[in-house]
Amino acid sequence: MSILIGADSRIMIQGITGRRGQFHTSQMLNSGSPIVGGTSPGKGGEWCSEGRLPVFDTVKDCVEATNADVSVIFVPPHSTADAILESINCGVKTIISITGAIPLQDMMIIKSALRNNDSILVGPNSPGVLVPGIANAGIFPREIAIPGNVGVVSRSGTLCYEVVNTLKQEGIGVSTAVGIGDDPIIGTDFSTLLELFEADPHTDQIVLIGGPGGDSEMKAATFIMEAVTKPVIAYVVGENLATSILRPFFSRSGSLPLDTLGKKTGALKDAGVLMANKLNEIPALIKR
Amino acid sequence: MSILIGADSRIMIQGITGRRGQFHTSQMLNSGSPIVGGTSPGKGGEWCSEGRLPVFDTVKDCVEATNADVSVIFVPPHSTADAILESINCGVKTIISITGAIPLQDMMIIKSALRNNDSILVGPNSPGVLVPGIANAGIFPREIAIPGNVGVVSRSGTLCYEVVNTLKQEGIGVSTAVGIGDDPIIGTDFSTLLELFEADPHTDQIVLIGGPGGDSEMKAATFIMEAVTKPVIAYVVGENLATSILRPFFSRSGSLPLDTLGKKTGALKDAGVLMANKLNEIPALIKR
Amino acid sequence: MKLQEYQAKSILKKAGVPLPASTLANNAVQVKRIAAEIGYPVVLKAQTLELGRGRAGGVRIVQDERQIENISNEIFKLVLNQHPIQFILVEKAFTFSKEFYLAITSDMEAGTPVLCLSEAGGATYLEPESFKDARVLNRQIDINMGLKDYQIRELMTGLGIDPSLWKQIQFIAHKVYEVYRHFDATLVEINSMVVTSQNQIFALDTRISIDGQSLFRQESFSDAFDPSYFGWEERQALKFDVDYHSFPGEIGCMVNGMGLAYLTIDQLVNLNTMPAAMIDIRGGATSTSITSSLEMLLVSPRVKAIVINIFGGMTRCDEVADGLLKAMDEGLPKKPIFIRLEGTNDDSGLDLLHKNENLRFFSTTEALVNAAVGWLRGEEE
Amino acid sequence: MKLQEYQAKSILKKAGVPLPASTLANNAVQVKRIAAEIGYPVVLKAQTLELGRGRAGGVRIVQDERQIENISNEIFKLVLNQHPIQFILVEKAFTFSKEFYLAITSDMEAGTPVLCLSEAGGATYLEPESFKDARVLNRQIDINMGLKDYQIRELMTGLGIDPSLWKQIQFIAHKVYEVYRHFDATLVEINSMVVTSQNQIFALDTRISIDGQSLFRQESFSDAFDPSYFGWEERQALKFDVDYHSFPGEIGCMVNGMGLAYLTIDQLVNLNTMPAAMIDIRGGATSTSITSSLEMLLVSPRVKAIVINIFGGMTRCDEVADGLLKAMDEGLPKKPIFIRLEGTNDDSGLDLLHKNENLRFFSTTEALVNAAVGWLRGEEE
Repeated sequence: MSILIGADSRIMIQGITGRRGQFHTSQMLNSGSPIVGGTSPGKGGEWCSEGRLPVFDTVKDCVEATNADVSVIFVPPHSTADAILESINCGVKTIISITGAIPLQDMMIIKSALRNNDSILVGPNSPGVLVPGIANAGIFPREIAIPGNVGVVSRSGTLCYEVVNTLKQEGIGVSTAVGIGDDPIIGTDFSTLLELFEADPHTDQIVLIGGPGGDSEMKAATFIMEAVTKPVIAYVVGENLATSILRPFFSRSGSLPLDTLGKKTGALKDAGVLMANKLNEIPALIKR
Repeated sequence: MSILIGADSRIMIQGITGRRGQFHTSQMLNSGSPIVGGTSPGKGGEWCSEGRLPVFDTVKDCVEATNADVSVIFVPPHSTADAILESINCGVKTIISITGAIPLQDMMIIKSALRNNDSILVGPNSPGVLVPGIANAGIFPREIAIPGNVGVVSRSGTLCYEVVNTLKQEGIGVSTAVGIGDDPIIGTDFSTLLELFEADPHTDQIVLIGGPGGDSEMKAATFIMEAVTKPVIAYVVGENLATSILRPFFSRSGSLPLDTLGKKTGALKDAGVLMANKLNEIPALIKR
Repeated sequence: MKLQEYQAKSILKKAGVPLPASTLANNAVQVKRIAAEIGYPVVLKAQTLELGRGRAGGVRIVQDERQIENISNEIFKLVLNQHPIQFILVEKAFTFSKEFYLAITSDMEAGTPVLCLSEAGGATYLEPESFKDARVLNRQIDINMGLKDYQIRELMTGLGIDPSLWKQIQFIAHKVYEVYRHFDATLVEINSMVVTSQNQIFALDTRISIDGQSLFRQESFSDAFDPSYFGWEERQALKFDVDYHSFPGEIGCMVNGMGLAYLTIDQLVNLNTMPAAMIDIRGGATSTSITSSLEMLLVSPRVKAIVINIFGGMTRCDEVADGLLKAMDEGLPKKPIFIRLEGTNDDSGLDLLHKNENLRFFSTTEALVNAAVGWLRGEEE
Repeated sequence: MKLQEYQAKSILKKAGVPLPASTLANNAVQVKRIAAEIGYPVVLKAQTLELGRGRAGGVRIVQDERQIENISNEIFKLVLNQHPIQFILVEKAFTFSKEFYLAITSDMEAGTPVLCLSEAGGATYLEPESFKDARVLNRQIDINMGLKDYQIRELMTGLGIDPSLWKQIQFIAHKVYEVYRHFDATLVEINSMVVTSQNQIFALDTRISIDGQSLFRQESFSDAFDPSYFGWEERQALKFDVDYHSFPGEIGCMVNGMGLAYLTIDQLVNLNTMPAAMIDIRGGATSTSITSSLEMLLVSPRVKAIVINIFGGMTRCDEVADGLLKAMDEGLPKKPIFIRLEGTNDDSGLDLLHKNENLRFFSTTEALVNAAVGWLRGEEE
């Protein structure tokens, strides 16, 4: 039916009383997501979301009281590493960091901790995990997708919205949509999610949305070749910049790396992935 | 036949060209132990022990060339933590630190690393692991024990010598003798070794030699009660000091802690352990 | 964010890394005076964040005082990639027998620091880039465990470095790692470090890059960046926490998220058009930063039309609308604005905006970009 | 190895922990002058490594200068556990509403640092030990991960500490942990820290113990220990890396390893005898440290007979023999030496020794101790 979260998930919010935390918690609640409470250090004992959700000082207290097994993080970047480590330490299974721009060495500390624990971290800088009709654990806009059998995994959050929205216009439903985050260091890569989608009986096809920089699409291509039997449709944005008139201007900019462009499309094609050249080619590739 | 090391072990020595390393490597070789080489940073490529053993710069080189799976450490205390971490990193299964007096926080770093790896560390401040007739991985004096079916585990090195020597005088043989080290923080406690002895088909009885300080004998008692079916004979030195004329003088000395004395003997007795009040009572308890 | 060489050297010197004596100068007379203090021969090094200063003549060895002012003035006249040289680092010159490259870099995929060591080949003194031919050994470091002696040793033995140099290299590697950790660096590089005839190792060239995402706790670096490297837009962008990229086209773009940025540019490129600027307001932007972003596009003389492409998740469309209206109220030049506003709170956002006559609304990225490019072409004809 | 309170406070102050103003004095006139500078009321604190100074009258609050010299002199006359008070720490006295205990201790079984936090009860100002009645929350810290904010938060919420104090407690906890790590401490304790009427937290009493096994890299502490706490034997022992323990008996013992030490003492106690001294030469002792150890026993007036119990593993019996012979060659008082020498290289060791007429040889601990005690009793009769 879904990956990472499901109907029996118990979702908590770290930073539930902050401006963004409060707003998106209401959004999530309104879409029927199984939110059970949240944390805001110093405000333990209060209630929020019009008295519907209990607030705790620590993840430990929250997990003990609510049995939360998913945590969505809205705390500011300077305390996000601590919030993630706190959830790891409390055995929270799925940790989703909406917050991005975490210091890179904080992320290195977290990656090291994740290697020695069983938690999965989605993000940072993730839009969250959306299981249409069941739960929106993050900041996906309302009514952006309908339930179905297509798994969507994307580096970019906004592109993920574009894709699931495009699918909805064509009547195509989504099993789970996951934004893995577009920060330099992220907790979970394409391959891990492809593995989960491959194992999910309610996912029939997978849409992968990539972009420039890093080599996670290359690793995904290898993984698809070796271990994915379900059809994969990929859309890699920024790819045609490699040979475009803009190339010289991009290559001066450290934050728009182009060194792997072109290679990724090739590798994915070699792995048997169906490539969409434009956003609106995706529905046709799914319906083919 | 034995625990921790056996006839097919491949033993390397870290610090093989140092004064102590050299001397004890010869002793071990002379007793027929399967020593395959060692390390001495900066001396890689040389040979030692009259040209019988190759010297490497790093554990990595040594393991690649010799398939060593046991390492005995003789390097000085200030570089012992690094030597242990190097062996852990290279996947050496059994690491035996003869060196003692390692800074406590270095040991904390190692304990944390051990929690995330499969290596076993015996020591620091261990006399090593002795499998009579097969291997002496450490500094046990020559011909101190004969092969047999009694497992011996001791905190103190010299008391371990006393015990296996006493057993030999009475014709009792030893499957494996292990000194776990008498430093404040050690890699492997009594319980782990009791578990290994319990599982070893060639060990019929176990001798445990304890002392003052810490609570590892208490934990051993609990473990014996729960998980050890073989007869255990224990000798806890320093125990009768608790009520002796020396008590006031001991309690002033931080390094001779007395707070758990008496309790340990009681806990072991409650766990069904046969207590020896004197060293030379041990053989009779084994032969009973 | 790269530091200038002199900044990097000052940090490494304080950390205890052995470096040749050096002082910064901003004119030829200063260079001469400093050289006299340090003692000839000296190396003059143009201070720049651009690559290729060696090839351009920005690193010169000077043997005595006869030529020093001429050579200094030649260097001060250099312009690398539009950036004039403003400072020269005057440094004691060494004769040396052997060179090494040592760095702590960052492996983003694995999420670890990486120790790199190489016996650099060639004249790295004048051409720091040439080490690339040499064999480089790398090792991932567990950041929670820290850098360990044995890891350095593995690389030194792997390269066959003479054991008489190990202690010095180990010392330097630990100091480089400390700097990396302490200053939230993404790169701390010594290229090259050299061995003198007395078997002493010195770091000649060094580079440090700081993680921009850590600047909130690395406040000492907020001022460390050479202002000559930033235009008004870049400084504004830093201030309002948005990403700003400049291009040579005529369409100013504002989007939320790099994915939408790429998508929007892809569509422009498909129509053989270039943006003038790309501003990524990032997730959850405040109305202030949105106002400021639109202002930049409105005042930029190169920007003829504006494309705003928002698909709000964390970003709230009502806040976007609020920010846009404020910018349009400030009497800045009027420009046609092509906008697509979708996602979180889009209804209330569109309500706020829909009466504004400068705005033309679209519901997909494709329609949005097509319309803007069409308008621009009509305008240009 | 415990540091004196003033040493601990100096370290914590440098680390940034807020402490009341304080200065060390070694006579009543100094105390008065310092109190005038700091301003009354002041607390006078006897500097001692012994426990129970509060009960003994070693901590006194002084409201004004009238009584200060008298009270100082009373404190300087105190003798705690045979150690006279040589220094008084003169410290600004606080009024406070609330107290806490905060420490990083060491869990030897688990091999981790432990964060301890408690709302200390009672008059901890005068009686630091009384906090033991209060609830103490503990948390093991992974030393490679370091202390994290959330761990401190868990203890603060567990105790129900008011959130308005959290930031200050977190700051102090991190500083205490840094000191623990940086100085290889086994304990860094703040008992108590107090909250003033301005809601400011100050550390009143502090204790630090340093890991003796780390002194090779914590050289600043080699001199930090109060020499009045060590006799000649203890200083010799430190120098030659052996363990020395003093007892009120007449038999001087030298053994290798704590196990043999306990065994030997057990046997003595079984015969209702006490040692005069127990020297553990530890594994792999050099002949120098053995010579030095025997010298200590030979010159000690209390030692009438010497028991040497060696079962060599790392320790080589030939080296032991060599060291013993050197000590016996130095013209020191002759005493009967009962020796058991077994293990590594025992043959050559015994060869070296067997002609020496001061030595009596045994092959088991039991026979060895029986003979020595028998001789002593014969001597005493």
